[in-house]
Amino acid sequence: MTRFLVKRLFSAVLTLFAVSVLTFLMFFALPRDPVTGMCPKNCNPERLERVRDELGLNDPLITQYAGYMKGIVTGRDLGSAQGGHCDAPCLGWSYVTNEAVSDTIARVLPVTLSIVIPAAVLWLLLGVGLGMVSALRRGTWLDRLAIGFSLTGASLQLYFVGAVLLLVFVYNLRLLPVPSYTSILDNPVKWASGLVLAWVSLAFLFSAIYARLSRAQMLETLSEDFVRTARAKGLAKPKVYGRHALRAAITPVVTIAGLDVGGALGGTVITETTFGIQGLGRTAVDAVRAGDLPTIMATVLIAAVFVVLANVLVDLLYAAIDPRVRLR
Amino acid sequence: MWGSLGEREERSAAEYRSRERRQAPMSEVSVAPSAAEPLLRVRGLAKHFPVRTGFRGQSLVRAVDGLDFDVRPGETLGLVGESGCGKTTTGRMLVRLLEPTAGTIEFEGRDITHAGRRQLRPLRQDLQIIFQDPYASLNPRHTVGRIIAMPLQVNGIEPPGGVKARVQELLEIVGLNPEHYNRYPHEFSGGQRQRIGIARALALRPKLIVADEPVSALDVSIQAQVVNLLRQLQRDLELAFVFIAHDLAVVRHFCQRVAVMYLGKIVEIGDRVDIYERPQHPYTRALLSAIPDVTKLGPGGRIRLTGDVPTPLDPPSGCRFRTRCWKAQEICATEEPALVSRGGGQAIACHFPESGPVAGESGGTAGVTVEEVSK
Amino acid sequence: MSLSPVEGVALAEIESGGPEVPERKDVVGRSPGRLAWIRLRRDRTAMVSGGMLLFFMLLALAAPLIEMLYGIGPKEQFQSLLDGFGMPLGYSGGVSGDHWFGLEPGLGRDIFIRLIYGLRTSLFIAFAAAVITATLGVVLGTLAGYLGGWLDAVINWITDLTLAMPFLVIALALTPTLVLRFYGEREAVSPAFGVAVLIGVFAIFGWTSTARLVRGQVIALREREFVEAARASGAGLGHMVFRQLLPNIWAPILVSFSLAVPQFITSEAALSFIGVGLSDETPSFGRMIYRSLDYLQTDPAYVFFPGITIFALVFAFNLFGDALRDALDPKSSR
Amino acid sequence: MRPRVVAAAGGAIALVVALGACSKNTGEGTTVDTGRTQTGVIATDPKDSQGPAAEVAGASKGGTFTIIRETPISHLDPQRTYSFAGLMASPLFARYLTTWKDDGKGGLVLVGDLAETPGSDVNKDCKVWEFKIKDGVKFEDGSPITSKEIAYGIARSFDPDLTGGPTYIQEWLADTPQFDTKWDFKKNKGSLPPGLTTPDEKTLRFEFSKPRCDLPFAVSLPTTAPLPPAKDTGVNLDNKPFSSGPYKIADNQVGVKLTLDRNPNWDAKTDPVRHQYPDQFVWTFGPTPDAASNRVIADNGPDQSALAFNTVPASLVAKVAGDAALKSRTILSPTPSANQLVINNQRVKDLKIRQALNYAIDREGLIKAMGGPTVAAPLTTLMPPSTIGYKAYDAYPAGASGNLDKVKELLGGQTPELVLGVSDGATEQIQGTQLKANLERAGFKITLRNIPDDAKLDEIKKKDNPWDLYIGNWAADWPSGASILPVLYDGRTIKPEGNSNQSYFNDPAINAEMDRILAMSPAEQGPEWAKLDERIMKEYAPVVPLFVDVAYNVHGSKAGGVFISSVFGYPAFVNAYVKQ
Repeated sequence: MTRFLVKRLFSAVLTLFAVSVLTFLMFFALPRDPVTGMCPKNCNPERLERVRDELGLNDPLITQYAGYMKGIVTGRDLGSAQGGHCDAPCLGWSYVTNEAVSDTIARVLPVTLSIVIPAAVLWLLLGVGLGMVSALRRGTWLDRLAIGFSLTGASLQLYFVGAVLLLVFVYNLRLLPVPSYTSILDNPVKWASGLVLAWVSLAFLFSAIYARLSRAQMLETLSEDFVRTARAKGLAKPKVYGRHALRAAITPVVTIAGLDVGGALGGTVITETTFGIQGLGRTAVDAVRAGDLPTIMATVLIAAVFVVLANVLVDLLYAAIDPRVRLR
Repeated sequence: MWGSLGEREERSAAEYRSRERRQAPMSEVSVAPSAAEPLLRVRGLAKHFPVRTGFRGQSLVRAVDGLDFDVRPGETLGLVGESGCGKTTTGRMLVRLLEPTAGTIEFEGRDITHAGRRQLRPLRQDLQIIFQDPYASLNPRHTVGRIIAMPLQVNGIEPPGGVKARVQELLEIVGLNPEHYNRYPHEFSGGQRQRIGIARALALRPKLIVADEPVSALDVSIQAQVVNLLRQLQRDLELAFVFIAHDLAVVRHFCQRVAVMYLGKIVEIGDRVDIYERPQHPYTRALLSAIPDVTKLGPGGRIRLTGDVPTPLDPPSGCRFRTRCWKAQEICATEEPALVSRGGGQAIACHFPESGPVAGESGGTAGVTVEEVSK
Repeated sequence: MSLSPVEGVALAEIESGGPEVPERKDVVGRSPGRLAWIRLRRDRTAMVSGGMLLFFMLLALAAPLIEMLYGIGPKEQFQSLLDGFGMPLGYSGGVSGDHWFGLEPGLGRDIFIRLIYGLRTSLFIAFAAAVITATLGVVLGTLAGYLGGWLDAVINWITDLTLAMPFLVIALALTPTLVLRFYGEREAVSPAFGVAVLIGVFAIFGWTSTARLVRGQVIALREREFVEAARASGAGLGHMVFRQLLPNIWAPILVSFSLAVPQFITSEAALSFIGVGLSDETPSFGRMIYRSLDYLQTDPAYVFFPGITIFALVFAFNLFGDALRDALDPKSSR
Repeated sequence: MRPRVVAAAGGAIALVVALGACSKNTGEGTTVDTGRTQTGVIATDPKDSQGPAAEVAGASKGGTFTIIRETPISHLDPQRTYSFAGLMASPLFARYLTTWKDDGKGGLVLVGDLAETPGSDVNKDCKVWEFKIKDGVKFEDGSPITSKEIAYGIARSFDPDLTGGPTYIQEWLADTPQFDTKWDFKKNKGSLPPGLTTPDEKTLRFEFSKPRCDLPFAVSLPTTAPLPPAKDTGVNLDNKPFSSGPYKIADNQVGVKLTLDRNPNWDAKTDPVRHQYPDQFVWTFGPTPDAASNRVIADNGPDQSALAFNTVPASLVAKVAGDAALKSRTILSPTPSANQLVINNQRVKDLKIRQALNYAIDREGLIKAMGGPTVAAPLTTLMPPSTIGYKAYDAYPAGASGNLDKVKELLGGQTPELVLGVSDGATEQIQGTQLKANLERAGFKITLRNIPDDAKLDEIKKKDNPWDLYIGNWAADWPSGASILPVLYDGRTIKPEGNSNQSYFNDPAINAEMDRILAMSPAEQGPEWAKLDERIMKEYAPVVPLFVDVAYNVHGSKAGGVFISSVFGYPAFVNAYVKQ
């Protein structure tokens, strides 16, 4: 177990390292100069060059990379153009928003968390619930309804659903306020009402996938010997389904859910764009467009951390749910 | 009867001890009758699987822990024992599906213990395996023809008259309709599938076939057909077999020599008649006594072994059987008994071997019938 | 009871030795694939959705022919049929006998023929990406699963890395970077290039799920006896993979392929939503839908036609994928 | 069973989509009047520069005025402010030496803001300028604003760390584009750049080595906003500038929301243009132009007193313009932002081809493709109509949709092959598609080459860029021909990169004429620029004028006082109020 964790964490760190190096290289392969965006209209080449020098963009790649990594670990001095000293973990200074990237992240990360976590709870409950019900009530109208729902959901796209929901509930019926983010600590009601459309549309699409998955899984489990045995032994239905079948059926769901949530935490660009909420995803996309290296690095790394962590967690959960799995 | 057995046992034990002193080391022990050059010669064969236990640490499962035996051309050697005693592991090592941890395997005098795929290639033709599960051992996506032709194809052999003719010939040999060449395994019954598996093993005209519980997954009524087929093939084609089974009756029907395994060791090896009629190791006796229709034992009747098989992770010291042996003494815990030849090709690993026949009356030829079993 | 009844009875029966299955006239067996096909043929849903897919594919393939018959090309503009704000005149976004699905606002191009060409682009991208990702996934998954050991560890790590890589950043960055590498500054970037880059992006990121699936399947199969039988016969890697393993996992691969295609179709659309993807010159679903969504209120027909088409296409794929799964694996019947 | 589900789902979508409309579009009522004539003067009467500004009819105090915009304001630090959003937000919390009194209908008067007058040309040679600072002007902490703080503000604009702002004053003072090396701000803190002096607390004096007649205009940019040295937080000032205007930064969630509260130390009596009606201004960032317009149209809750800063997108124009009830909630005005099909004169040297391009252009089709008259208005001149002294003309009458006969005649049977570079952004993609089709109809062979959106501007500013045609845009910093023609068509300014002269047009006669006009007094320059404009087009046709952007913004039912700035073409907030 400890051994597994150590091994897994080592591989995770290696992954993050590789991601950071690749992103860095990717950025410098881009035919885009972050500096030109900084002085519009009448900028002259000499001045651009000085700005590049000041930002260290003329240093060798390795020096720049080492500087960035050193900043994360020990903090570093960025020079007066970038807000002076930057404490560890220093994610750098954004060329575009003119603030420490850690401030940017501190602002947009809660937004993405607020979108993804409730949505994930919703889609898991809805998806797994629907899947279970339609598996247990196989062949009934309930089952058909659930299948129809999930197939429709799986065939629709978020921007489409989002646009229609916005039009109907916000612009036409005016039942909901315009989607926006308010901290849950400031005003939980506003927080919820501002994000509910994002949750619902995410949940609709994702739960469709989970309903399909958990239904299939449940059906397979129900036909397995141990469930039949348990039923034959006279265990009550809810007990069998609840304790035995559900547990077995949910294992693959957990895997996929973990990866989905991990991925979504890295940014839900389409959702954020559709509803006009500035989260991690849009910040990342904006940063790429603007050639804002420090912000690109930070958003990419955070997204990668979520994915990698989700992977580890899924493995652990998997072992917790299914004792047959041995952690190596 | 038991009394006389006891006497013989006393004597043999003494003899055994004196021999041990003279005839160390172990590997020098001749455990096979020294007739022709053996086809297969196995010495000190062992397989240890590393497993992780608990939160940390690694330990070894000693699945097979030092086997010595020979198989002569055309001979059938039965390998019997309870589940988990290492029979199957041994079988797989013989055909090199598993890499042995220690020991040597010689085939026709060549050491093949660690031979690579390329070096093994010529040997593959002489050394084949039949699997236990007739359902899992045939590729469901291939036609019977392809399955049987696979070894030919893999080894790039173009038999005279073509692959198809050879496959049909093989189908006929194993008693299947050659016209079924193009069918798929799922269209056959278990017995027929096992015949296909046998045909595949025969495709390369091997000299030795390792048959890993070839009939245990089959219906009782079918088992007989398959075993009889194997016996006939063995006679007709002069095949040698290593026949792995937990079913003593089948082994008795099929094998000329029998090796009894317990926890990764051979405890007794000898000719069929010797093993079945004069078993000397307590474990062999216990096994034989468990056969319901060989209950014409003397006093004591059926020997019931108490306790579970110890874990191969941590086998008992000394004699591995001592924890369940009714005759265990102190020495059994401290000293591991060596496999000692007792003439006539029989060898036992026991400090206190039994002697005398188990069931004299039932000796001779096969005696078990379906009617008897169903009692 | 489990004891063998071998002796005695057996001898009597061995001569008869006949197969337990009644003789059949046809000697050619039904392969599992054929059985699945038969099951698929019997499934009405599969036939309907399969028919739809076939229809879509025919439309896509026949695009130039349709253009000829329809008489309007995908780049032709009909701005005289637009009002001052660039909105199509007439009913429902300019639907008429000449323009079956109406006109695009602004540029005034014919929606029907652009849809047909868009279908062609999107289906091509999706199929190509699905083929490449499936191939990559199968190769890597098989190697990892079959050979195991350090190779497995490395491939697993690459899988994790790929999942952790920033898809959007790379998707955004790749096109301009590659265009500079491959094209002169005054050359028009051919639409095929944009298509190729998109396929490439999908290929880089899309293979992981197939690889994981295949790896799992291969690990399960690796210990099966028929695989060992081949190994005992001295089969090499090629034979093991192509003759023994792959034929047994093509069913799940096929299913995942059939579900990957609609995913790539929608991904193409999603990417153009954030500004990655093809230029306006190449008609594609993604760009059409992305542009049309803004007109949800002012020209619903413009949203409706591409929207319903992509929905129907993806829906048909999903239905067919499900049906295929059922047919290939009767256990998991719906 | 499942096919039925398909049908049902399809039906549901159809229903939702059809919610909008099913009526016939006959194309009536889709014309818009965007005409507007510009008059601009520099105030001669000091009274014009005195506060308070005239009350706005119907205005009332209180409420929160919300401005919704897709992307955040790039810089709030006045010395770094140059974007339109920044220029429109800045007056709320920063005051300058001069500013424009704008009636929103084209009537512009340049007045003193912190200065008592829009400057005095001491020797009447445009080389020495003096500004007297008003009494009673204060920062948000109540400390007085003197010439020292204004001078400090200008000095810090020399800091190479503080990129982004306009550089006119710096370059004029240093008399070189390399102003930041000529005078190093960091090494000379406490002193002032060469030529800038503060003889006393009330006086700010500029001395230039060359005539700089446009200085009164140049100091209307935020570069001249004051800052006490003690309050200079360097790059961090960008997130919380120190206010001298009617509002101060209360809270700034960068990229999300900027909240401005009243500044109690601002005195209306000193300010000729600003008001302090709403309690609060809130800028929110994030929603796309579509979403922002939809929100404001929905007129729900706080959005009732909101303005969508981005213009109504083409996709919603039909809805907004077609809804009579919305008419009172829209503002429509042409802007000074002029768009051209820029011809790279280094590559396309044949005047006939350039003229043929001018004849070939289908302005009506292009404007339709972009969304009609509320998005763009046709332009045939180099300078936009909002320029002081503007005179309309059409050197190459192409009609609404191009004069193909003239093109044929000029081309004489040849088919010029030209490469049109367009950004891969959505708008230019449509323009590129439209222009390609248009020009190919006329007999050209056009290759479209996509350029990454963010890189396009930098690329076409490079002297040796490889394209023949590209779409260019110029919005002047003040509505004088001096900030347009010399910037865009003076060939002597061409440098390897960062060119504003993107047509790379260079003609000695024209250059000399520009020098002549520049030496005139600002008031006399107007008609001369207009004449030069026509001459350049007639004789050289260096570009194809296409259109001016039209500002078409929608606001909530309770938002009032917003008008389109005649200088910049974006909504101005100095008069904004919330209806009670």
